[in-house]
Formats: sequence, structure tokens, C-alpha cells
Amino acid sequence: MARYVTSRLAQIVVILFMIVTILFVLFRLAPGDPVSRMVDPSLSPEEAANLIAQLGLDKPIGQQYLQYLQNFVQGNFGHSFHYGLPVGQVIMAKLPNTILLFTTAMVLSALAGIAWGKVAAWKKGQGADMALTVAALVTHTLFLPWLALLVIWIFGYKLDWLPINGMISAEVWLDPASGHLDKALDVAYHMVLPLATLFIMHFGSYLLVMRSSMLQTLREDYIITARAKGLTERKIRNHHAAPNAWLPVITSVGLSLAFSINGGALTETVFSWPGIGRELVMAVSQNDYPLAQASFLLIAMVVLFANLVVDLLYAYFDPRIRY
Amino acid sequence: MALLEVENLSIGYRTKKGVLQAVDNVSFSVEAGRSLGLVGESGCGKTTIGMALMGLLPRNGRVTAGTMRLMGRDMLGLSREQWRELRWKEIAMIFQAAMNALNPVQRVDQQIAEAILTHNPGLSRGEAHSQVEGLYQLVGLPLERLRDYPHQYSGGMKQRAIIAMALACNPKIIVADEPTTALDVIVQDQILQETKALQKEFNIGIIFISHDISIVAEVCHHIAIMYAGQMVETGTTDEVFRDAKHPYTRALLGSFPALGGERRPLRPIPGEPPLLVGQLMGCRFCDRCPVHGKACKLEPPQRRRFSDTHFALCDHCD
Amino acid sequence: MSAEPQTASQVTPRRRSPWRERFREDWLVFSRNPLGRAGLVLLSVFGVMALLSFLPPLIDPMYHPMTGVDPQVLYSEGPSVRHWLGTDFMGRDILSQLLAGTRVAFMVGVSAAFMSIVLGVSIGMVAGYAGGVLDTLLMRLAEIIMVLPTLLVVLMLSALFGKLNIWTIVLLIALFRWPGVSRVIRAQTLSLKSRPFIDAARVAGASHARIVFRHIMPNVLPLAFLYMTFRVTAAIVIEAALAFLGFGDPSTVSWGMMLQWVWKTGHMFQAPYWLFPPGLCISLITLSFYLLGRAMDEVLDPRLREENGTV
Amino acid sequence: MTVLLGVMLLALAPPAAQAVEWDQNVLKIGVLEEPKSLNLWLAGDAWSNHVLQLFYQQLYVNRPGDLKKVPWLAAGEPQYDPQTLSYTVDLRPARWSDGSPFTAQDVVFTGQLIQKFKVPRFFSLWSFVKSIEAVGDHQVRFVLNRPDASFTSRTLATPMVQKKQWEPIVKQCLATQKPLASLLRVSLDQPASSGPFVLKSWRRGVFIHLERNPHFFGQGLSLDGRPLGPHIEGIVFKVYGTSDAAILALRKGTIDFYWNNVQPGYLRDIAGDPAIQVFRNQKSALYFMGFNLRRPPFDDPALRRAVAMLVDKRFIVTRVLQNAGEVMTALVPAGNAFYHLDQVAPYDQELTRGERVQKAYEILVEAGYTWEVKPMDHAGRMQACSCLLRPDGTEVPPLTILTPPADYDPQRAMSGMMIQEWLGQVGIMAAARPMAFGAMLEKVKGHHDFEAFVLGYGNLALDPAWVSAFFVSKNAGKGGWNMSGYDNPLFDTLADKAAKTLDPGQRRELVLQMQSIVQQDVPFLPLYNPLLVEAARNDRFQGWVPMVGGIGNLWSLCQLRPSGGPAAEAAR
Repeated sequence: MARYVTSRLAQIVVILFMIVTILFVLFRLAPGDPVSRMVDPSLSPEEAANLIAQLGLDKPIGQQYLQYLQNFVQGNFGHSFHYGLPVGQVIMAKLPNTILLFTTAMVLSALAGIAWGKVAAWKKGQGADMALTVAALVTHTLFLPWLALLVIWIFGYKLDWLPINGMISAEVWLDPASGHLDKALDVAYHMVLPLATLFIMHFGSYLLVMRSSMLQTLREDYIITARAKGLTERKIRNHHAAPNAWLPVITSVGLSLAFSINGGALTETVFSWPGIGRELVMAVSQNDYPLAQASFLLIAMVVLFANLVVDLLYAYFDPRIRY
Repeated sequence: MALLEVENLSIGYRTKKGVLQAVDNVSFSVEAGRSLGLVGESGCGKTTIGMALMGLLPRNGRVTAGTMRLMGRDMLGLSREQWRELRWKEIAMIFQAAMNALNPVQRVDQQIAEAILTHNPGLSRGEAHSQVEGLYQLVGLPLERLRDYPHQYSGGMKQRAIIAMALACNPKIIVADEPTTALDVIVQDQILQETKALQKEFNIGIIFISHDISIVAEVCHHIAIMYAGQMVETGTTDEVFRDAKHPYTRALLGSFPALGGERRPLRPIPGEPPLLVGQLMGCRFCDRCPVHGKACKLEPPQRRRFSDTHFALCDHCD
Repeated sequence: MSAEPQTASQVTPRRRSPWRERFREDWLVFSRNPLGRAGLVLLSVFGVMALLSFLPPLIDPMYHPMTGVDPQVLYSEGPSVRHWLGTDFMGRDILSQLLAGTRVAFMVGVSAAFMSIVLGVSIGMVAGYAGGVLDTLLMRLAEIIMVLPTLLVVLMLSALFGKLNIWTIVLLIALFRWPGVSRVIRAQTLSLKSRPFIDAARVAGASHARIVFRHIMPNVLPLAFLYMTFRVTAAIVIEAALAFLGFGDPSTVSWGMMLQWVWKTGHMFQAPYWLFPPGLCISLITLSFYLLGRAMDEVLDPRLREENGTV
Repeated sequence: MTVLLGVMLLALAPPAAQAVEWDQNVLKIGVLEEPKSLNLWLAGDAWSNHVLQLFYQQLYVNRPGDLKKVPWLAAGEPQYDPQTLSYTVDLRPARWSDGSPFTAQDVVFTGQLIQKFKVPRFFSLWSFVKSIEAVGDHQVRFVLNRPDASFTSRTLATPMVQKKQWEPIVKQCLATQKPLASLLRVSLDQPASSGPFVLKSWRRGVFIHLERNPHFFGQGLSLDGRPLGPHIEGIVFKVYGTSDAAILALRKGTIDFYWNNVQPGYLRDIAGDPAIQVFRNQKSALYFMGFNLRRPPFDDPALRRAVAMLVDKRFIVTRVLQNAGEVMTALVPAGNAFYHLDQVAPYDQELTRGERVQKAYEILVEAGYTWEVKPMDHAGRMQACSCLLRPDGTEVPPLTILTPPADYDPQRAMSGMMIQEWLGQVGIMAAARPMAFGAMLEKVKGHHDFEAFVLGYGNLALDPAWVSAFFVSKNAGKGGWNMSGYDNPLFDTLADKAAKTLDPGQRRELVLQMQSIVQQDVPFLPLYNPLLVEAARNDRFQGWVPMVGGIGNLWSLCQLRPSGGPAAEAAR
């Protein structure tokens, strides 16, 4: 196990290293002056020159690369042009928010997908199956930003039920009377719409995967065994079929992670959720290169680690796989 | 009274092309402590019978005629819940280990204990567990492997675990479906011997389903040969082996190396069994039969009696 | 966003039966599939819309999707006889924009998918056929690209290279969406490579190129087509999302662009007639390609056919 | 499933009712994005400056109405001594938020800090100041290198920082290898404020809470006939991220004011609500199309004039801006009335599309341009024409119009698109190309590699020094402000004179003349000046002060009073 994790971590490091290298190359391939992308445009020429020397941008490209790698390893991504803060500090403040929203959404939609996919497969061909399958097909091909706008239009504007932006409201956090519970509730309250959006987008694909996997499982011999043993149908479904069927769902969560992250960034942007995806979009539109670069790396890192977690989960749930 | 009596059983499957008559007018009985071997090629209906006995016919399968009685009780009239209670407690099944008969993500002891707990709801987990330990000792599995997952077992161990599982609720009858296929010869032999011993010890009736007539001969008191849904020959093992009447039985005997018998060159049976859809006229083995006459193709063969126990479904055998 | 069915379809290599017969056989299975039929119907509606998109500007210059404005309309207005779906804030006809958007979606989707499939198939075949170091290198590359969220990568590149025009976007999508295909094609190639007919060809002295193109390619192409339908949806969605965020090609009227306009000009609450159609179209065209893909999956994979067919 | 339902239910329950106490008389302002930094030296974005202008006060500020400079931290008009080129300013007895007095030392310190570090935001305003000295505690003397008109209008409008707070920081920064970079990266927990408010708490990305500065000099003071407060207890800046959320908040009354331009579409959402008042104010802005005079084809003034003729500014204002703006005819916007050139160029008359093409056609024909197929047929009707040919018979090559990207400014991107189409009507093959802002500036300003561009300055100084800066030939080098590469000795002379002229009336004449020249030669084609449309609620607070740049200003926040109170009644 430990050996497996170590080797996977090594792999992640290699992939990150390559991404970093690709970024380095891209930053120099892009038209225009690479220095201007590294140095805060608000600096005076003397200061800029000083900084260029500091960053080693006046050295040959090989040395620049080494310098760049060294900075990267030290977690030194430079200062954001706009915040004036170390980039690491800016993005680390946003990372937990993204993880909170994204993980909750993924876990909830995977659970719902599994639960509903199970039912659909079990009632194959019946009304419930049709309804669930069609709902899954339709929802998971929706265009996410549009869905988000619709959700805002309905629940924020027409019905005026739920907050449509941000993560907390100033009123609750400024009010000295608010306790921890109030604050937690406030976050939950703000999370409903973005969470619902991500949920609607994602449960469908898991449902479809679960359904077809469950149908395959139901044809397995151990299901006959279970039946022969005189187990109740419910027990067969929940204890024998489902635990085998949802293994592929875990895999599919892993495979679709990179894609889901796109959706996460869009959701964050539309709902102004203060996460890393929104930060990247804003950094890109404001040409805050150090921030954009670091956010991108961090997202790649999150995807890589999440993949590892997914694989470990798979191993945890499937006893046949031991590392 | 026989433990299990099956009379004139017919089973059909609904398919896109029509009703497939998988089992046609089959009768047999099994008594306590005795065993019956069902032998035939794949697709001959022997597994269908096994499944029918467990009440596990697939959704499109249905008993179209005949009766099945367990200790005098009609099984066909049972409700779903009654079936569920009956399974494993009265009639259990040994599956082929090479198949995925054990759930890969559950520990083996749990799978056995589950059967015990289902049928003895009053039992505590601990009690069930100690019963499983007893079963392990019975089938000769090391106790430290109790908590393993199926994939950690060898083929032979899996088969033993499956046998242990079948014995879990002290059933009256066990249907053993190809229990030793895909095991190597030595393990196969061990398991057969053990099965025999267990059967004697617990006085269980066994229906032994196999495509390998020589294995069946090892363990069974009676043999029934199946071909294309019909039971073409039945008799004691001795009778069938020594004096096979039906041309198919003879061909079968010729196509397997006998364990103890004389060495003969293996002769594969040419041709393939007929499709069992629609109205079938005449003898079903006709096309592959070396001795068929003209009438065979048109008239259904008569059941002929050779002794109290020995019957064959053929007009041309003597 | 769409996810592909996880069943790694193993296409049984077919004898080189006459193409026409094979097609008819497949078509039969396909046309019996309700999902496939629904997808096809939807898609033909979009096809008609794309064709119709050439019409409005011919009727009156005010129906030009980008530059045509109705001289009598100064603000966004709801549906009317002149403008069936209403106008945007400048007085441009929303229906004409919607039709033009269909054309763009097809263009982006099909060309990006086609390019990424060509890339994926060639890389997959080369990796599978050549094996060894080349295989390892290519597949590692595929792994890296696979963990990168395409939308964010393209965003990042647009920051570096300034604004991207529609063809650059198409190219970038293609460049980042091949690995999934290439992995499947590689697996397929590997299994084909060990088949006797390849050995036979090799013994007969066929060159590597000939083996790859004459013997392997025909057998992996159906699978490639299947993946193409999924890539089309991915490409359309990525382009639309990019445009929605304001990084699209502003000289192109795409559905994503329309959504961006309605959002950024502050009309999303007041102009549902403007907010609904573009998003609905993106969602439905994605759905139709997806349904088509699933149906094709069943054609290519008999196991699925049995499962979803009418038993 | 149950988990999900649980979360939904929990979340649907409205958050606990809030106690009324803390936000009584606290103004809530919605902002689109969070202030990036509260470090005065770094903060270049509008959102940061909304907050910072309430902390760091200036010696002189513009007053609403005529926008004249009036003393703020200063006690009276600056005294100029032409002999020594020096200005003497008396200071008001003001205090910092920590209670310590605001003195001449603080002014000296601020000026020297800017000079020492060459702080990019302010250095150009202080580069010509030779020395700054404190004459006693409440008088400062500035000695200049040369007379410069922007000293009183801009240099004296620099925000002042507290010496006590910044001196140790400056020492530390100077000790580092990159002093300026270090200075720009300083982050203060509690910036000392000389303004009406002081920072109470800041939660990044969510809100900034300010409370009344008890030491603010303006309390109870009436300046320029305006009773200063602040009359409110505090301000909460709430970050919304998207305009739709902010507009909804305004409708609901969760905020009292949305400090941002309200997009035209939202006006319908707030129209008809008697509690919401919409203010339309001019901006001091210039949105224009610039040409590259250094290379063909726009080195020919005739072609530039033809383009000017083709561009329908009225269309851009009514359609693209949805009437939230004005057509601009000269460089200085009409809102800056003193320096505004009230003279209409031929291309700024109201013309139909056909007339515009006709006139552009005539200009081009006169300058010797030809077509294989003309844009006008014999009957004077527009027709699809072939590519424009220059007098020497060569084709005018396809050219690019650079615009900012749509996400940054959809209006300019859209204007670029429209201009592209209009140019096509006389056979000029143009393509609008939106480009990231930085990349565009680099191309235009850094490398002079462009044909034309559409840009805008959203917040131009009221003092028109920039009119010279954009067109004097000495600024035409790479990186200089004269992006067009305009070179006109007459203009240079006028600009030189204007810079040295301190008499406002004379200076005005010169500036008007300069604008007139630009109108003739069209190195820039001014397009429009957007109106700032802002919306505020009047049910909790009243007393917004409209002025150029919007109602979000220092005056408003010093004068706002709770609605309905006796004080408010009296004020009415």
C-alpha cells in the first residue's frame, strides 16, 4: 500500500514537473515580451530591471529554467500583480472553498447517481427506470452556465428563495450575535444553488454508469447464489449487486474529474463562489500572469491528487485490488 | 416416500423466435441419502431443471407442465416468500467454483453466515459464526482463512467453501451443478470423495449435474441422461454403464475416458442437437443417431422399460 | 458536461464483408434504438436550422446576425411578428443569431472532433503498433493531457496569446481532446496486432504503413466514429463555455456568445426570451450527439445491444 | 439521499433573525469586485480606491458642480511665488484616526516617499517638485523645477499618508534589495485615516467594514456650503462578484447603493421602484479610435477623415451604449465644461448611413483614391464595391482594428465590429480583433505595430494636461503616450506654452486650439463618453451628491443622512 502510494506520488511529481515545464515553454513562446509577463507592470523601469535580475530573467534560458524550477519547488510563485500578495497566499485562501463545494457536489451526485442508478437497473424497463434514465440523459447534457443562470433566474429572481452569489453574507458575519451555527448555516444557505447546479449536472452520468454496471452485475453468478440462499430481494440488491456495481462509478468519477473541474470553475464564476476556478478566470481576464499560472498548477494538482484518492477508494472498496 | 419427486416436468423459455422447450416431460425422484446424476451436453436442459428446483428460473422461463414435490409438498404452488424460505433450508445448491458463485467483495465467512442468519433469524452473529467455523472444519478448510475474500482462495478452496455454504442450513437436498468442473484432477477427486462422505453422514439427497458421465459415475447411485430437453435414459449407475440402451448414452460413454473402465478410443459425437423451438416431430437424436430407422423422424419415440429402474426413450434399442 | 459511457467497447474485428451489407445491418440495429432515433431527429432539426441560417440576411439586412439592427427597435424587445424570438439590446434579431449559432456549433463541433479523432486514431495506432519506447512516451503524454481540464487550459492559453479566433479555439480543443480516443484505439490495435491476419499480411511482405492503413485502420474506424460523436459534444460545450466567459471569438455569433451578451448586458432577468433559446440549443445539440453516440455504442457492442434491446 | 435532503432543508431555513443593533445607520454599498489591496501605493483598481479615498485625504478636492479645486486638508488657496517657483500651502488643524495631529511633516513625508521610491501611481506628479519643506507644523512649501500647471490641479490632490505609521515601514523597505517592490507588497492591518471613515474589519472577498472616524476634521464643519458629517455610523462594502446579484440585493434592500455602472438591461429591473433612484452622471472619460500615422494606410489624413465620416457615433451611443452615453466630438468631454471644445467637425453632423458613405466617398475621390467598382452608383445609391485603391493604384491592404476583449469591455469590442462593417462599405478591408488589454497596449504603445485601435480612458484627470501628452511629438517614441505617432510642430508649440501657462483663461484658449487641431487631423477619433448610470435606495439614507464621476464620491459619503430622521427633515 505504502509502496503504491509512494510510486503514485512520484508519478504525480513527474507529471507536475512536466506541466510546469510546459508552462515555462508556453510563457516564452507566447508573442510579446516574456519579461512583461513576469514583472508587475506597475513597477518603475529601474525596479523592473532590478526584479528581472532577481528573477534571473536576464540569464540564458537554461539558467532561467533552473531558477524557475527552484522557485516552484520552494512554493514561490511570485506576487500577484493585483493583490500585491504572494500568489501562494491568495490561492491557498481560496482552495478550501473550492474543495468544500466541489467535493460535496461530487460526493452527493455520486451517491445519488448510485442510489438512483440502482433503482433504475432494478426496475429495468418500468416507469421508474424510464423516468430516471431520461432525466439523467437530459440533465447531464445541459450546458452548465445556462443551467446556473436558469437556477439563478428561478430561485434567486422569480421565487427569491436563495442567495445567488458568494459564500457568506456580511450581515451574519458582522453581527456580533451570530454564533458558529449561524455562520455554518449561512455557508450552507449560500451553497445550495451552486451545489444544486453541480449536482444536477453530474448525477446523471453516474446514474447511467451505475445503471449499466448494475445490469451487468445482476447477470453475475453470485447474484444467483444470493437468490438461492433465500436472501430477500432487498438484501440481494443492496448487499450483493450494488457493492459490486458501484465500483465502476468510482472509476468514472476519476475519469471525469478533469471535465468536472471545468464545470466547477464555471459554477464558481456564475455564482461568485470565492474559489480557485473563479480566481483563475479572473486572473486570466486581468492578465495577472503569476496568479493565473499558479491557480492553474494548483487545479492540475488537485485533479491529480483527487485521482489518487479515487484510486485508493477503489482499492478500499474492491478487495481484489491491493497495492 | 421419495424426498423429491418430479413428474412430467416441462419448462419453456419465451424468446423472440418463440417458446423454447428447454425441458420436456421429465420425471425422476431422489431419496434421502441417495444421489441422482443428470448428464448431458450443454444446452440439454439439465441446468434448467436445477434452477427450476431452486425456483430460480429466469424471468422468461416457466414450468409449463408437470409437478415437483418436496416431501410430498407441491413446490409449484409456492408463493415467492414461501420459495425464499424453502431455498437453502430444504434444498441447497453447490455452484461451480470457476463461476463467480461467491461475491468478490464480501468475505467468505460472511457469505456463509448470511445464509445461516437468513434462515435462523433468532441466531446471533456470534452463533452463526461458530457454525461457520464448524462447517469449515467439516469441509477441511483452515480456520484462519475464514475472513478471506474469495479471490484469495484457490479453486479447490473455493469449491470447499461453496460446499460448506450449501451445508450451512442442513438441507434435505443439494443440487450440485458441475461442482468439479475446471478443477484439476486431483482436487476434483478429493472433493468428490468428500462430497460422498458428507452425503452419507448427513443423509442428504443429491442431484448431481454434469456433462461428464464418468464423474457422475463416481458418486451417483442413479444416472439420468438428458438430450435436447428430454430424459433419454435412466437407471442405476451400474445399469447405465454396463448396459447402455440409448444410442446417445452409448455415444456419451464413448466420448469420455472412463475412470476405471477399459481404454477405448474417444469418439466425438458428430452433429449438433436440434433447436428446441416450435413443434418437434419424432426422435430428437435422429439426425445424429447411427441406428435410426425411417419412422424415427416422424413418430415420437416410446419410453421403454428394461428393469424397475432402467428406462430409455428409443424405439430402436433393445 | 458530458461523460462518456464507461464501457470500453471491444469491437469484434469483422471479416471484411461488403461495406454496404454491413452498413445496412448496423443501420437496422441503430434505427431500432429509440435513443438513436430521438438523437437523429433532434440532430436533423439542428441541421435544418444550420441550413436556414443563410436565409434571414437575404430577406433583409436587419436580419444579419452580427451587424443587422432593426431601425425601429432601440432596446431589447420580446417576440413579435418581425422578430419571432425578439431582439437583443441593439435591436438584432435573436432568431437569426440562433440560426447562425447552429452553424457555428456544427462547424466547431465537427471540425474539432474530426481533428481530435484523426490525431487520436493516428497516435493510438502508432503507439499500439510500434510499442516499446514510443508507445510508453505517447501514452504518458496522453495521461498528462487527460488530467488537464481542457476549458481552463484554453483559458490559460488565451491569456498568454491574446484573444483567440474561432479556428485557434477549434485547434486547441482538438489538441487537448485526443488522449481518450488514442487509448481506446491503442488497445484495439494491440489486440488486432496479435490476430493471425496481421501476421499473414506481414509474412506476405506488407509494409508497416500498409498493415496499419489497410488492415488495422478499417477495423478501428467504427470505434473512432463512435468517439467522434462524444468529442463533438465536448468541443461544442468547451467553445460555448469559453464564449460565455468572454474569451470567445467576438466576431462569431455563437450560442455561448449570445449567453454572454444576455448576461453581461444585464438582461438575464428581464429577457427570458433571450436567455432561454441559446442555452436550450447548446443543451439539446449536446444531447442529440450524445444519444447518437450511445446508440452507436450499442451497434458496435453487441453486449449492450442485448442489454438494452427488447428481450 | 437523506443527507442531501437534510442539507437542503437546513439551508432552506432562513438564517437566524439578526439583531438590529450593529447595522443601524450603517450604509451598505455593493461593489462588483473585492478591493485588491488596501495598500495605497499599489492599489490601482477602482474597487480599492472606492475605499482608500475615505482614508487618505487630499490637500485639495474638486467640488461638485464646477469641479473647482477647494481646500480640504489645506486651509486656503495655495500661495504662488513666481520668483522662487514655490507654492506655500497652509494646513487645517486635522487629526489622524489614532488621535495624533495631521501636520506639515506628514505632507513632506508623503511627497518624499513618492519621490524616493518613484511610486508608479504618483511619481509623474512629483517629478518636477524640487523640494518640499515644512514651515512650522501647519505650513508646507513646495519648490518646483519649472512651472507646471498640473501642480495645483493634480499634485496637490495626492492622498496623504501618516508619517508615524509609514516611517518604520519605509525604513524596512529601503533595507531590502527591491525597495519599491517591498513597498508595494506591504499590507497594513489598520491604515491610519485622516478621512471620514476608518477600517474596522476586512474579510477578503466578502466585505469591508468601515466605521466613523471620530477624529475626522470635517465633523460639524460646513465646507463650500455643505454640512459635512459623516452622519452615518459606518459603511459596509459588500462584494457581489456579479451585477445580477448586486441588482437583486439593491431591489431587496440588502444594499443601499450599487457602486458601479448599472448595465442598461438592469434598468428595467429597478424602474418603477419608488425606493430606488437612478442617477446619470457624466464621466471624465474619452473613448476613441486611434490611428497609426507612422505607416500606410493611415498616414494619409484624407483616409482618416473618410473613416471619421463613416463612423456613426450616434449609432454606437444609441445602440451599443443603449443611450447611456454621449457622442464625443472633441477630446475633452462636455462634462468638463471649462476645457470642452464646443465645435462640431463635419463628420459629427447627424447624417444617414447613405450620406456618410456619400461624403466619405467624396473625400476619397478628392484625395485620388479609386475603385474598380465604386461604392456609389451613378444614381448615388450605395452598392457593394471592390477594394479601395490608393492614388498610386495599389490596393489598401486588409487592416486590423484592435479592440479590448469582450469580457473586459463588450461595448468597445462591439464598436470595433461595427466600424469594421462600416469601413467595408467603401472598400476598406478591416477586421476588428479583440485582444487582451496588456497585449494590446504592448502592440500599440510598445511596438507601434498596428493600424488602428479602439481604446478608452475611463477616468481622465479633469486637468487637460493629457491632451498634450497624447499628441506631442516627443512622446512618440516606443512606450510613449503619443501612440499615433502624431507629429505637428504647431501642436508641439501650443502644448509647450500650455504647460507653462498658469493663468486658467489663457491655458483654456491654448487647450481649445490644440483640440481643434486634433479634430482636423484625426490622429484620434473621439467616439463617445459613456454616462455613469448608478442606482441608490432612498429609504434608509438620503443626500447623494451627483457630480462628474458619479454619486459614489467623498462628498456623498460625508453628507448622507439617515432618511426620515429629524435631521434629514431639517436638511430638506
